[in-house]
Amino acid sequence: MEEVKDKIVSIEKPELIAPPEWKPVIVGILCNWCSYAGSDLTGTSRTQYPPNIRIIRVPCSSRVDPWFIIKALQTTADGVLISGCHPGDCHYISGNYYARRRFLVTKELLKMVGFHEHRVQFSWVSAAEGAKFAQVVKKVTEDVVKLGPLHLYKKENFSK
Amino acid sequence: MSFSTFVTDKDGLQKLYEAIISKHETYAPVEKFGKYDYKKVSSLKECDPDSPIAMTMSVKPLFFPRASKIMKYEATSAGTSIHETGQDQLSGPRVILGVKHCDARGLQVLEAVNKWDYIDSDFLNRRANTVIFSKRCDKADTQCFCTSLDYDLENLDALDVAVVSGPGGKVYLQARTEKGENFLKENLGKESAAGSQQALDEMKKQYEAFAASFRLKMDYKDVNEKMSKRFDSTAYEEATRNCVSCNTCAFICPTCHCFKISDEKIKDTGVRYKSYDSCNNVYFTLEAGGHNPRPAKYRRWRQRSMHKFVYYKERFGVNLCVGCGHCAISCPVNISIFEVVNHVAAAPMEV
Amino acid sequence: MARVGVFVCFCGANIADFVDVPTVVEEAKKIREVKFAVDYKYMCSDPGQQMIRDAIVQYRLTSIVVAACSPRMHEKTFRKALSDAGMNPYLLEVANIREHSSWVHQKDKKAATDKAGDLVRMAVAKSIANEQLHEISVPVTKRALVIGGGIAGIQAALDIADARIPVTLVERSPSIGGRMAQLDETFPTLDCSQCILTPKMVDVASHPFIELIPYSEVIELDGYVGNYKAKIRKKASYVNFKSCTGCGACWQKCPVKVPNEYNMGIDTRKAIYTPFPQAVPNKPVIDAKHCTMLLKGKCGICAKFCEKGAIDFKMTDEVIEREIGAVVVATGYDLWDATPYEEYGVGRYKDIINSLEFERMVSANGPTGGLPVRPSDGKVPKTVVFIKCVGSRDKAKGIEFCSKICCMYTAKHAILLHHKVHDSRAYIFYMDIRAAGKGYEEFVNRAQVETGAVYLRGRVSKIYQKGEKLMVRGEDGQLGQEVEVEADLVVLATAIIPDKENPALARLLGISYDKYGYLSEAHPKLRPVETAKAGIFLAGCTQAPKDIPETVAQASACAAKVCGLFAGDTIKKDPMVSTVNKDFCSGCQNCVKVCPYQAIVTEDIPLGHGAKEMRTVAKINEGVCQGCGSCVAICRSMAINLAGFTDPQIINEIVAI
Amino acid sequence: MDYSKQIQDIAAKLFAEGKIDVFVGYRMNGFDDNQVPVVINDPKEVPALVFTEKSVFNLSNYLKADHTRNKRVGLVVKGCDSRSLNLLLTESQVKRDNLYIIGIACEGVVDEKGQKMQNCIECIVPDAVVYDEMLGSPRGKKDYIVNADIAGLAVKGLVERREYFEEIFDNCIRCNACRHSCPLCYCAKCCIDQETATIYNGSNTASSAFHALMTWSLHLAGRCVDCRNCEKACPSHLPRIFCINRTRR
Repeated sequence: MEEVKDKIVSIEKPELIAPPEWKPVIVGILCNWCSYAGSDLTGTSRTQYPPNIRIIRVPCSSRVDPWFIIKALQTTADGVLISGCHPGDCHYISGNYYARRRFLVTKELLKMVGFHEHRVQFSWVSAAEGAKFAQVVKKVTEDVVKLGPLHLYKKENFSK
Repeated sequence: MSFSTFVTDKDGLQKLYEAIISKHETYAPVEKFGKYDYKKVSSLKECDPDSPIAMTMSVKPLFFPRASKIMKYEATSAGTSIHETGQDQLSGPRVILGVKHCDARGLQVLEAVNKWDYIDSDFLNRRANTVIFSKRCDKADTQCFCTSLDYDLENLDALDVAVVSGPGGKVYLQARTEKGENFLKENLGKESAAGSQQALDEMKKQYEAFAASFRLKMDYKDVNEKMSKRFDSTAYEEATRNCVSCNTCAFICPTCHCFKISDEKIKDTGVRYKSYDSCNNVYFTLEAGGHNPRPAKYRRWRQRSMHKFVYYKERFGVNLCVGCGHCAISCPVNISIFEVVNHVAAAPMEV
Repeated sequence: MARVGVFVCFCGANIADFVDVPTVVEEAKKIREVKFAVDYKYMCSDPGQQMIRDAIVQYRLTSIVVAACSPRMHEKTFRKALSDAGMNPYLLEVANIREHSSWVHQKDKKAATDKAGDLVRMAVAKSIANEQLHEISVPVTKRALVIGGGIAGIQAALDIADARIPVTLVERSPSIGGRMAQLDETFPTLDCSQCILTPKMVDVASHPFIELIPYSEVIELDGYVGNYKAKIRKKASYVNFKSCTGCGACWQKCPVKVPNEYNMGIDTRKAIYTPFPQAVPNKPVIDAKHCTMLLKGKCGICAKFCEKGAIDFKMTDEVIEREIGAVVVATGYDLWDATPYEEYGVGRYKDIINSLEFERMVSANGPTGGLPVRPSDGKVPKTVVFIKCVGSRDKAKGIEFCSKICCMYTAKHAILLHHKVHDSRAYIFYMDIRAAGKGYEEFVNRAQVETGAVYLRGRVSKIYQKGEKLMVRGEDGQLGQEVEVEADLVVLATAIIPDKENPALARLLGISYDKYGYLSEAHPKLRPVETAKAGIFLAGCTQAPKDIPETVAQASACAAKVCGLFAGDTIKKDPMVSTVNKDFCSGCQNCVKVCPYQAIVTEDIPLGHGAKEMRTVAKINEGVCQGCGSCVAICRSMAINLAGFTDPQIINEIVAI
Repeated sequence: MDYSKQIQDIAAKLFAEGKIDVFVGYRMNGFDDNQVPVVINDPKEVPALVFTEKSVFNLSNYLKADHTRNKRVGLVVKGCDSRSLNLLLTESQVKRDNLYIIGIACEGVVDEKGQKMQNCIECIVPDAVVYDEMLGSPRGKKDYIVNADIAGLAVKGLVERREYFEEIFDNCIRCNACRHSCPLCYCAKCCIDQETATIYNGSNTASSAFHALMTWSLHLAGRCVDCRNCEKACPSHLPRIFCINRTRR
């Protein structure tokens, strides 16, 4: 048995350089009624975007518990994108307002403990904004590529 | 069998420590956020082997880590394969400086349970390959009561080398085990001389002065006997009413050894961990059916006190509590197990 | 252990051209829980669905993953296939490898294939945590409650009742009829308001499926769609309606005079009164605030003259309960109090009146017998100034919105004035003329041409008294100069605002309202009749300013919605709703605060098994819950979970990537 | 600031009148000049009660325990304690009718070394807000001062901050003392102890510490009252674990 030495190796430290074969993993959590429909529209209109995002469907952006974000960063993700309906357009009346407040807090906290703000991004994409969704994904992917891989605790333990 | 005693001075001790650190894998108390924890060191400057007992964490995690990987596995449709967790980084030959006597005793006490039905070879290996340098305290801390317990602190053989300060800046090094004797002989430089009868006398004097400095003293036999007869005493409830069940006492205790097993899995790969648990946690005894035999705080305290002072003694012949006082120091509301057991022992018998 | 079946679709060339489907299948087969994986050209086709059904039986699968198009497209199709095979349909997960992979990564087949593999792996991980869910069916009480007996409430009640559904119509005042009953003639056809309204009022009273409860208020509404329980307080009328014949002897003899609300306080009524001659029901009530018998214990004249002995001074308020399935809210509007317009001298000068007062004066059954008069001296005015947008479209003074109907009724007033006082002239100060509607523009033109009404585009800056006359100083925007009109009477087209009790009513019903007090519809375009709370609908000016045709249309729409809701014996509901684990609930009630549907209430449960002491925990009404998950994320104790999107499901997805 | 006598009198009176079942206050710890909380249900113990500037621990923490639930409790609250008590009241954890609150117009408490606590220097509302009886003269609201530690962190770069918190997570032993001593952590079963969370974070690794402390801070965001019970309880003396609590005050 070895003692657990989970040391955070942070990419926010400039000396770490991404290995050439590295591809970022971005977790996208989208609300069912606007952003997920928007991402479907992106597909239907064949707008191309980088293939690094993995999309998770939730009914409303207010369903997103901040610890999903923490969990994702801690386990599999290099970046997280949360997207919901535009403020005022929530299918569930006011869900995205709660979500917006919650994300502000989460983002501030993550920034405080030393994560780059581009690691976790939020956007509002409506069901009609297929092209916007592609742009958002492109931007998030580019931002995360610039930041490089996020080695947080788990990855070295679990790599095969 | 008697072992050698050497005499040197503070400079000599410093040089010895430096020599050890340069030659051997060495662990010593390192200060972080005002608290000393045992970490691997590469120079004497990083650490302080004379760290005050109240500010020093137990050495136990070097033998029984707070979290250790038991195994790593991969589960696919082809079956589950178990992987080695790699080299045990704590099992190699190493030296630990600045261990307190009580702390070392804790390791010795824990040997019993680790040798019991399941033999924890990791723990025993780590013990066998470690040379412990222990400095005898010059003065007791407010919460110390190591001299009141069932072991001979003066001639404790749980450690390998005892470091005792003498008058006039003298420092005595006394081997307490064969391992210590050999180690000292190998590593001691010319600045040390073999100790004489005078050295032993002075060490005795130091011990007497030390033993006289205790605030807390109790009659161990009496307490042990009375506690075993006062299981149903209401005194537990009275003494622990202000406990906040924060679990700190168990996590910093040098002899607590309860643990939990947990799996963490990503994709197909999982790791199984063994990590500390605490009997003060409400969920410690929660059974799968929903029944909890120890839902109330005083019951958990009773379990803790009885385990430390009665059960372990009954089973293995040694008292589990070593009287280090760490729990009382770290406790946010300063509950001392000393006070609790004495309160219970002093309580009238239940009819 | 879970046994998952994975079915990967080619979608013809749609997926297969850009994703290497066999590789995805091979990857899926490596997952421990996957016991069966296969690809097919069109999974949604009959043979494709048959493959799923067969595999469920053959491999004893416990959950199914279909990797195909978006779940928004075919989730229902595959769920059906599952239930056809005897499996719970909610054990299905769809991996969206078409919209999210093959169509958007057409240039990089390897990346698209990798991504499709990951999406399948995520879906498998999620499906392992899927639970069997069962459609919630909620029984329906087939009775509708209509709140408000104006034209909206009347229309809705009649339409619902005509479908042979019982209706309870609750009206606050002693008679139904509402604002429309106060109007003289209606634009743009100038047909008599009373003439078209009273037959409907009589219909309501005589309809076998309508229970009319006048002079009463809804004080409590519990429950959820299909299963509401309403408490209605019948205010004490002190008149036994059963024995009263409506002869009128009582109010003729009553000595107490009270300003008459129906005539906007221009004349008086008695303390025992029927609001207006055509009132339905045509039974008097005693106004307890003014009756000397009730106040001082002396008088009782009405009782003496009532041949039927219907007067009962000991009557008290009565609370009745009705079990209902749906609610139509039609509480109507009120006129905004123009007092903030100090420069107009509102309140100082008697000869400034509002449109409803004018409406009452020109009304044939009005206090002046149909002739407009000056309140100060009773003379018939020759020059009347109408000022539009008093309060409306004026952010600083009153209200930002347009009251919508003022342009039209002011034109109507100009015509009516001309009809009643032939030598009069109307001056109308306006900001814009908004006459969008069938025959509306023509109507405004008619007012201008036929009556010679002078339309002045501009705001009035000041009104002051000069002798008997009121001097109205304003701006003629078209000439670009100041004008002053010497007026006998000034009529203000004040903004219309929702009933002042709307916010209280909204809180009572658990629906939302805007800053003005208008009740909010569920969607401004696509669900203008529904509220966010299922089973509660809006009709008329309670939602926004409307004219009569629009109000009637919305009321009929409400009726259609209610009939639709009551078409079956039960209402089927998606089972993806929140549930509370009471053991973990700490009772902080944050969920109660965030729930947009008021679906969460609290209940007291024993502290422990058999304990006498109680603690409070949250309780979710699954009939009301719409499954947004706000409560799940706010719950610090993680005591709430949303079926179909539980924490384990989502975390499984995250760590499976 | 010494209200020992007054508090003893009030407690004795409350017991005598039968208004309370339990009294929560402070007593000397018996070996040096520091104090520990004491839970009294016997009027005989009343003379042991003290209150001075050494009365540090936030007593509202005891209201979440079983032995005070549904009982009539008398307790002493300072400004910060009062704030947490208010939260417990608004979040329906305690019933106001069950409490007899002795409010203190707090002049600030000192740590073991006798130095004024940092949170007392920065305290905006040092007086108790909700109380049945007030001791001392209220001093009213003070001006907001930006917390020195947070201000210090804010000027640091991202990398420095990251390294700083890495050290905190690495030194955390996951005893959860911070959580248990926090008066606002009253959940029936904490979310980080639940199966859903423990599947991935049951071990005492730094990774778990990251998860636990981050979740904790998110759950206390906007609620933390700056009593620093957590800091006092931490056996590793992790400084400023409360810091991450203070996001969006």
